[in-house]
Amino acid sequence: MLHIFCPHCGELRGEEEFAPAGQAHIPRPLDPAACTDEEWGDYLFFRDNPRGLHHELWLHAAGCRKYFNATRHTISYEILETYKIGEKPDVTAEAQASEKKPLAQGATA
Amino acid sequence: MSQKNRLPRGGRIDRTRPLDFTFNGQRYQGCDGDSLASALLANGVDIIGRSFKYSRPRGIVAAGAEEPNAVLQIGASEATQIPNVRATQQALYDGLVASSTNGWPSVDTDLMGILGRVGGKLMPAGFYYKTFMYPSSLWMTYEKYIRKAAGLGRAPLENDPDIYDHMNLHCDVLVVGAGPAGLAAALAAGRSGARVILADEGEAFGGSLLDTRETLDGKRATDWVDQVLAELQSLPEVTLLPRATVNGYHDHNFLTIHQRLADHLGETAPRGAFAQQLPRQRMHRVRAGRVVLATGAHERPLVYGNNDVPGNMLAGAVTTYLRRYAVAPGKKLVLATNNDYAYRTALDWLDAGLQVVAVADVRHNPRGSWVEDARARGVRVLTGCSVIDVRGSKRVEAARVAAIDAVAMKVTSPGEWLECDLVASSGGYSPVVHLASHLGGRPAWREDLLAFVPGEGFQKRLCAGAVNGVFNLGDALADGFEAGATAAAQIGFKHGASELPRTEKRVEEPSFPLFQVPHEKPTARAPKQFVDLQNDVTAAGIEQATREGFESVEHVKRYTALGFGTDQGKLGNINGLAIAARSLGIGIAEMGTTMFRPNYTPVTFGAVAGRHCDGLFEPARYTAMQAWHLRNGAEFEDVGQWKRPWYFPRPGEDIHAAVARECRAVRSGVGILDASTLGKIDIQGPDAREFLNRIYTNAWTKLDVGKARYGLMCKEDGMVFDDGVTACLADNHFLMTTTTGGAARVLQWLELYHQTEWPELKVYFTSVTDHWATMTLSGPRSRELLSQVTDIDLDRDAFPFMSWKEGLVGGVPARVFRISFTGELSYEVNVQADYALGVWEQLIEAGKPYDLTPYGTETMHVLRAEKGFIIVGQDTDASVTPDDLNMGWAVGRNKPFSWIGWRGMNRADTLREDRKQLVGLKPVDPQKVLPEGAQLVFDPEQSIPMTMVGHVTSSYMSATLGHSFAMGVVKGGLKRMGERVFAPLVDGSVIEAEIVSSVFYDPKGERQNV
Amino acid sequence: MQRYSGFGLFKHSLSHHENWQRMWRNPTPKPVYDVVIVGGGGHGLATAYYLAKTFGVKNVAVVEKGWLGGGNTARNTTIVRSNYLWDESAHLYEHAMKLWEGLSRDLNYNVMYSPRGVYNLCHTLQDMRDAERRVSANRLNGIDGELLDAAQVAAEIPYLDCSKGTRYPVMGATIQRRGGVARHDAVAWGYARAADAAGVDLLQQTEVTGFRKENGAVIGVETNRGFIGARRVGVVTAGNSGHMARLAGFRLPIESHPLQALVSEPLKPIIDSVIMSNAVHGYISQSDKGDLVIGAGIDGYVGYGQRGSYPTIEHTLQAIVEMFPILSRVRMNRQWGGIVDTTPDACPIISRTPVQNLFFNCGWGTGGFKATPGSGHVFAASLATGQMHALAAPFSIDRFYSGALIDEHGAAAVAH
Amino acid sequence: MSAVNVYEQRPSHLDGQSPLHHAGLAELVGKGSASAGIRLRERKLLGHLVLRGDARDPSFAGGVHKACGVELPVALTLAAAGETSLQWLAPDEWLLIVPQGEEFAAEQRLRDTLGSELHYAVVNVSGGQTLLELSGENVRELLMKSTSYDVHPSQFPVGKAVGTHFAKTQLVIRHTGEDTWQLVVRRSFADYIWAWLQDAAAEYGLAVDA
Ligand SMILES: Cc1cc2nc3c(=O)[nH]c(=O)nc-3n(C[C@H](O)[C@H](O)[C@H](O)COP(=O)(O)OP(=O)(O)OC[C@H]3O[C@@H](n4cnc5c(N)ncnc54)[C@H](O)[C@@H]3O)c2cc1C
Ligand SMILES: NC(=O)c1ccc[n+]([C@@H]2O[C@H](COP(=O)([O-])OP(=O)(O)OC[C@H]3O[C@@H](n4cnc5c(N)ncnc54)[C@H](O)[C@@H]3O)[C@@H](O)[C@H]2O)c1
Ligand SMILES: Cc1cc2nc3c(=O)[nH]c(=O)nc-3n(C[C@H](O)[C@H](O)[C@H](O)COP(=O)(O)O)c2cc1C
Ligand SMILES: [Zn+2]
Repeated sequence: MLHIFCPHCGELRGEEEFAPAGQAHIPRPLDPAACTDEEWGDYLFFRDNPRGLHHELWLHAAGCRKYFNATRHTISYEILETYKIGEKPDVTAEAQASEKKPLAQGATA
Repeated sequence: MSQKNRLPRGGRIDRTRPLDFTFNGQRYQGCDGDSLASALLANGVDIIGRSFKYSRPRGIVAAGAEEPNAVLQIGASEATQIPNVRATQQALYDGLVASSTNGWPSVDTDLMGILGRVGGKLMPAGFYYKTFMYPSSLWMTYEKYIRKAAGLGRAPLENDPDIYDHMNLHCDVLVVGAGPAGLAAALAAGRSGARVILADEGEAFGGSLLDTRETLDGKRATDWVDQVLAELQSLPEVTLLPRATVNGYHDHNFLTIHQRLADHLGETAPRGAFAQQLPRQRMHRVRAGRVVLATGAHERPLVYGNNDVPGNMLAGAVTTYLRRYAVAPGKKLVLATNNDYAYRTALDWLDAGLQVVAVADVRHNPRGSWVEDARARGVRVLTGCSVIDVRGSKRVEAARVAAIDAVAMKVTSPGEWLECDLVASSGGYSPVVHLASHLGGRPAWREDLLAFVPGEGFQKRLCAGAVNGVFNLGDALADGFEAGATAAAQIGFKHGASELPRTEKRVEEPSFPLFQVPHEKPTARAPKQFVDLQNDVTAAGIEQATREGFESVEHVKRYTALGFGTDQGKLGNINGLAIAARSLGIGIAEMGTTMFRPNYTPVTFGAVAGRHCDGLFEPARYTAMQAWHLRNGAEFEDVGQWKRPWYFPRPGEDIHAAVARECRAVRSGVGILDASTLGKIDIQGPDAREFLNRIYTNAWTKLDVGKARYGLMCKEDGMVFDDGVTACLADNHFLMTTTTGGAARVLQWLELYHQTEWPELKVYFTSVTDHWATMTLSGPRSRELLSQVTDIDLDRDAFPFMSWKEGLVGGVPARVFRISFTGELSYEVNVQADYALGVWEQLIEAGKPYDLTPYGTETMHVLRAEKGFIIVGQDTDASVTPDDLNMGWAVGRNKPFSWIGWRGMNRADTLREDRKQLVGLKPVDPQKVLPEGAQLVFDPEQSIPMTMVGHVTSSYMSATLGHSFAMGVVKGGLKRMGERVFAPLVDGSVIEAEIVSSVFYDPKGERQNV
Repeated sequence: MQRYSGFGLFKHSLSHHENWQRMWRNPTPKPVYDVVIVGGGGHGLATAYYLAKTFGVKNVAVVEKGWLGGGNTARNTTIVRSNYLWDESAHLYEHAMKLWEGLSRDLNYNVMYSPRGVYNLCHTLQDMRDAERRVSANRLNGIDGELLDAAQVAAEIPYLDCSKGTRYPVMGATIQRRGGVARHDAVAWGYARAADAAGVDLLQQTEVTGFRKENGAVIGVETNRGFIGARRVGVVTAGNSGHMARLAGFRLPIESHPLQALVSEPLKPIIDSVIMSNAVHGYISQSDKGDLVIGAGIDGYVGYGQRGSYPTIEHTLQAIVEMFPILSRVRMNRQWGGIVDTTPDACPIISRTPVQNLFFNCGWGTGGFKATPGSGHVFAASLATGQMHALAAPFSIDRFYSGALIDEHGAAAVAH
Repeated sequence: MSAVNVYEQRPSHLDGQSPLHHAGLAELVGKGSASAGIRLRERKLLGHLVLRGDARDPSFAGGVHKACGVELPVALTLAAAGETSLQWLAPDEWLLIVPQGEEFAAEQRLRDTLGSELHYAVVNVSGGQTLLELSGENVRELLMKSTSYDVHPSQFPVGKAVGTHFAKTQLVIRHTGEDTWQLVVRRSFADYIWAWLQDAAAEYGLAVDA
């Protein structure tokens, strides 16, 4: 069971208090009407789904009812940071790649 | 019967407290402090069960969690049956009833055993994949017999009288295992002031110290244990959990501990001080800052011929039975070993006054202290030898000891048969790396120790003692103390100095790798050498698997069932993979282990479920009028978590009669509905209107204060996902209603868009679902009735349709909305929920002259359907757009902002003209009610598979219309008015219906607007 | 291929089972294949088998990064049924069901397909409507299905708590009697053995790390054992499909989630069918070994750890005890997780991709085991001809642009 | 006309029924064991208001302080003055609890003080929730059975208040005194919570206080 730091409440809470809400940083197109079917389909359905660092949206459903972002490793499930909506992640796959950090262990598949 | 194997002295049992129990119908006696296994051994019970596949007699092998054979059914009554209890881990209690799980007619004379001997040859690993294919129709018959033969114990057939609960624990340091390493760790962490939990699955704390012959500070090791426990008990932040198995290590240092509170006491848990049932077991859900794993090591048996005959045991288990339980499971011992540590069993055996026939040590020149001690006491030590075969059918009669070349896998001497009744073996020690590996961390092989130790872990954990490969007692104590101190320090707690007890000085020599003992014959022809006793997996089976191409350790496991049993391979896995590695010509490290998963040992379903069952399975939500509904005989419908009155039957009425009566009452008089469950969201802020514009499909710019409007909500894909009426309370203030089931979803949806997309919009949303209770008065006489109890001017011009007013209803401040879901003149009265029951009762009272009829959701559904009003989720699924519902009127095509849903409903597929569209369906036979869900076709004569063109979404008999009617979606239906569709039913009949407008009643809407 | 039979077992017993042949070879990769299948799960192996056996394409390799059948195939709860709602999926799953019915003989390998019946319990009025809708659609599609009322359910499923006192009383159920279970491992091994016999190279411990492309078309795969050329590539990697798409340079409408299951200790027969409940949220069957095989829903976040969250297990067992109170004293032996590739409409993607000659078969999510033979068959047909098989065509990626989704969500109960 | 609708929703002369009215707590008073480890009391029919606004805006924070007599509490805390308490729920959300019948005045006071320029919201939710007060020596155990939130005093001192998971639902736990805790329970869940609490408390003995 994950232990997640809510950046609004300022403390770690059990996963049961949260609801995952999918990939983060997918802004709604400013002018949907101008999107082609491809662009709109891409916005609606297509996801990064990475093995590794993932920026995702969570809702502190039982706590402050606020959404926030988390950078989580999808194999080790380690959460490297959480940050508020509108903020940018400090930890990214690109940054890690340049540091050449190995994948967290526990990779089984 | 006498306890013939009970030693006269010693052990941690209370001879003054005899306990009666039965096994396979026989009555026996044991002592307080016994495990079920030790009590059986004390009574000389050899055969404990029959093996799974070959039905061979089996006896007790181990003394702990690794026991594969002594897996018994216990329980004196039907309701208290527990299948597959490990006798080694079950404390004896008075009146315990146990039986074997296999063996017919009895374990001693088992007919299946004959079958096993004959048929066993036909049952190599994976045999079932190779046969029973012809004729395919017969597989189900074969399967029935296979199923009968398989399985161990049986489930009770009556409901459990016991309860189970959960406790959420938090600590700085969780120490798993209370052997020397764990006790030292807990001490170090506890003294630092940290919050510490110490859990051990045993009946007592102490681990290996409970039966060791080693001393601490020159005294019995258990004295030190008692002293440590006393100190730990005195520390306020230390929690001791006995009989508590840490069964799973989950992400982010979340662990579960399965504690057996009452299993040692009797059939069912006792009653507590307040006369209520205490929990039988408790699941602790622990979040730990640091975890110290001090789980020790399991001894491995050696794999030799007929090593499953009762009387073959682990060396360490023999010691445990002797020293802890004062039970001698035999008279004449042959010990086979590859290490020094096992010699203590020979010494213990001698101490008990029993005969050690010989020790067969595979090593050529063992010189360790214990070895020398044994020699000094006259023990015959045969070096370079091992036990290669055992004789005896129901009990060991002799063991053949021969010289072997363990590297070349050869027997190098003919050996000799040594008469004995007990063969103890030790093939080394496997650290209990289970918990350390639950999160995927792979254990690492250490050739120096001949053991897998915990691999790198990314969780915040430390390992100490034998699990860490630190086998020596003194070192284990130091390792434990260090780990406990480090764990606490990592959290920020300082510890004092260590003062650990003094241990004996001994010389201990390395062990020599031996897993499967060679035999003169090739493995496939040698006497059966069992690796996994529970699943009858033999060395030959493993070799066969590798020969057939199963080269991955996981393939070997799955093909042979190695480690699949209730012991999860604690006894056999390492031997099995060593055998597989050898037969593939690779190293053990390369072979690797199979995946370790929770549970460490099996956990009761009830304990995992906790109190979240029976009435507490899930919350049931009630409105403020629930007490009245109950008093007035309502039948309830589950809608989301709510219990809603479905209909209010009068004596003798079925649902149809009740609903027909309720419908008539609303259409001709007045009815009252509890509509409190509708979601209600208070929306405040200068941008509230703009927000509504974006989130609803229709336009909100022009809705005046005092007015209300129906709105449709779509997802970005253009599919309808909720609807409801929103009222403008003031310029910057709206009250939105949602469907009952959708309330939470919609609020979350609004928050999602506000928080992540449009934070610049000044608006706040607050749920007021529970604050307002809603009662709907509906029917032509509702105005008259309401006027009796309100000061609001109900005149049609003063209070027109789709508007709302504030005023007193029954003396309570109310907001009354003139909106209608039935098509009749209706008032939705909203009052603060604390006063709702009073208002409701006043309305009922005032309604008597009007024959005011309470109605439920079923009537509401009929009435709204007569009007063609949709119910989201019933008339829609996630593939229906507003246009499909013929509700294009609710789509603001000219709104400036590209609101949610607009782009989605303008995709290639959503623009198709022949989409399924919602229409009315009028059965040609007015008495026939189309089943809701029935599929529709244009041509009922076509052959199967038929081309389906839609389905019925809502369907009723209308008391008002005098005929049945329905709504449904039909391909291109809106352009097919007057055409026929057919519903071919399960019973072969076909209902024919005409496609009509979905508004069956009062199409002009005059009745609601009077 | 050494044929398997009862007589064969007897014959081999005379030589102490020392002469069983390998079920498959351990070949070294050829430089180039007509078709390379990435992923040696049930679907990939079935695809290879039908390619070689039915469609005459014999120069085929299956490239598997671990051991054959070690992905979701090894960890699923083995429910087989074909009672899907929408025509497109119903036809596809029914195609698979027909193949199941003759599969053991076709492969000469007992996959233990056991049509013991699959119940979907209904607990609300909407459940009942959905059930009627599904059964009605199934029957008109030629798929067996029945709708039972509460009394019939109580009579047919012993020990199920059908009393009115439960939180969500049972109102009825659907039953597909041809549905049931099969032995997951046997399916992978049976296909592997038969594919190998038909000439397919099964390359284990071979991980695809990239796709080599020329002019927008794939020409082979990079692996940890070097480059392997291919005229066509079919990717069948379930939970790892999103990752494979990234390697190929595009994205999919897929998220990979943990899905867990658990087994009890082995018991004497007590549950003789498959029982699933959406409202209470759990499902259960009993394997031939005697363990109760239990599962429920997915964890909500992306996860490649092959493990899920403990509260999910708790909720699942709460559901099981709620449905079968007698199981309260039974004990859970092992829990595990898989990585399921979920799509927005809970239907698979069998499709061409933006890369020419590169085909994907994925998105089976929580319910693809039952489709194994059908999926392999239609995918093989598509790979053999380059034209999508008629049953596969509706499952193209294009539907996520046009909007022609095949939404099985609402109708499928717990989708396994 | 004001941009928002402010409405006195409580009748002055009628008795209300709290969410646990049907449970008949009053009849249970004095019936529990004297040695009960858990004591429960419903603090019913109080005025509950949800307050929304921007805490960083001094005119909002100052206004609230002025109107309520309590300063806006920081995250996860509770501030009280007499019978009035103000609790942080979220960065832009607070729960104001005032004595029964004072909620309308409190809202008016807030609105008067905060004025009409500022963007904020005040919502009366008095009918939608109730306060259950738990005391006694086993309260912590009872809470540990119910929530995975850490209720150890070192982590959950007096004056802390958190929204969290509880049994199978969510609520707010407030630590109001050494041995006294409060649960803010939604009306429609009150029956479930009451059933849960009785069950969880059974082991320690439960007494109901008036
Ligand atoms: C717990 C659980 C329960 C389920 N229950 C059911 C059920 O009851 N009924 C049902 O019908 N379905 C069920 N499913 C779903 C079902 O298991 C899957 O849909 C199905 O097994 C998928 O088969 P597959 O062959 O596509 O995938 P897999 O068996 O996962 O095979 C994919 C293979 O691709 C390999 N691979 C991945 N990446 C690479 C690479 N880069 N290079 C080479 N190889 C690679 C993997 O190692 C794996 O072996 C369940 C799933 C789970 C997890
Ligand atoms: N010299 C050798 O070759 C050798 C080999 C093996 C063991 N030993 C002896 O083993 C001891 C090592 O001490 P130790 O403290 O590491 O181990 P230990 O075996 O004394 O204690 C381990 C404890 O952990 C408990 N445990 C295991 N898994 C658990 C779980 N999941 N949940 C709860 N409890 C669990 C066991 O019940 C046991 O009480 C020393 O006494 C040492 O002499 C020596
Ligand atoms: C249908 C089915 C039945 C299973 N039965 C058992 C069982 O009886 N005993 C057991 O230990 N594991 C059983 N397993 C679980 C496997 O041991 C293993 O956990 C699972 O295949 C996932 O692999 P992994 O744990 O190695 O990752 C079963 C798995 C499946 C899919
Ligand atoms: Zn928060």
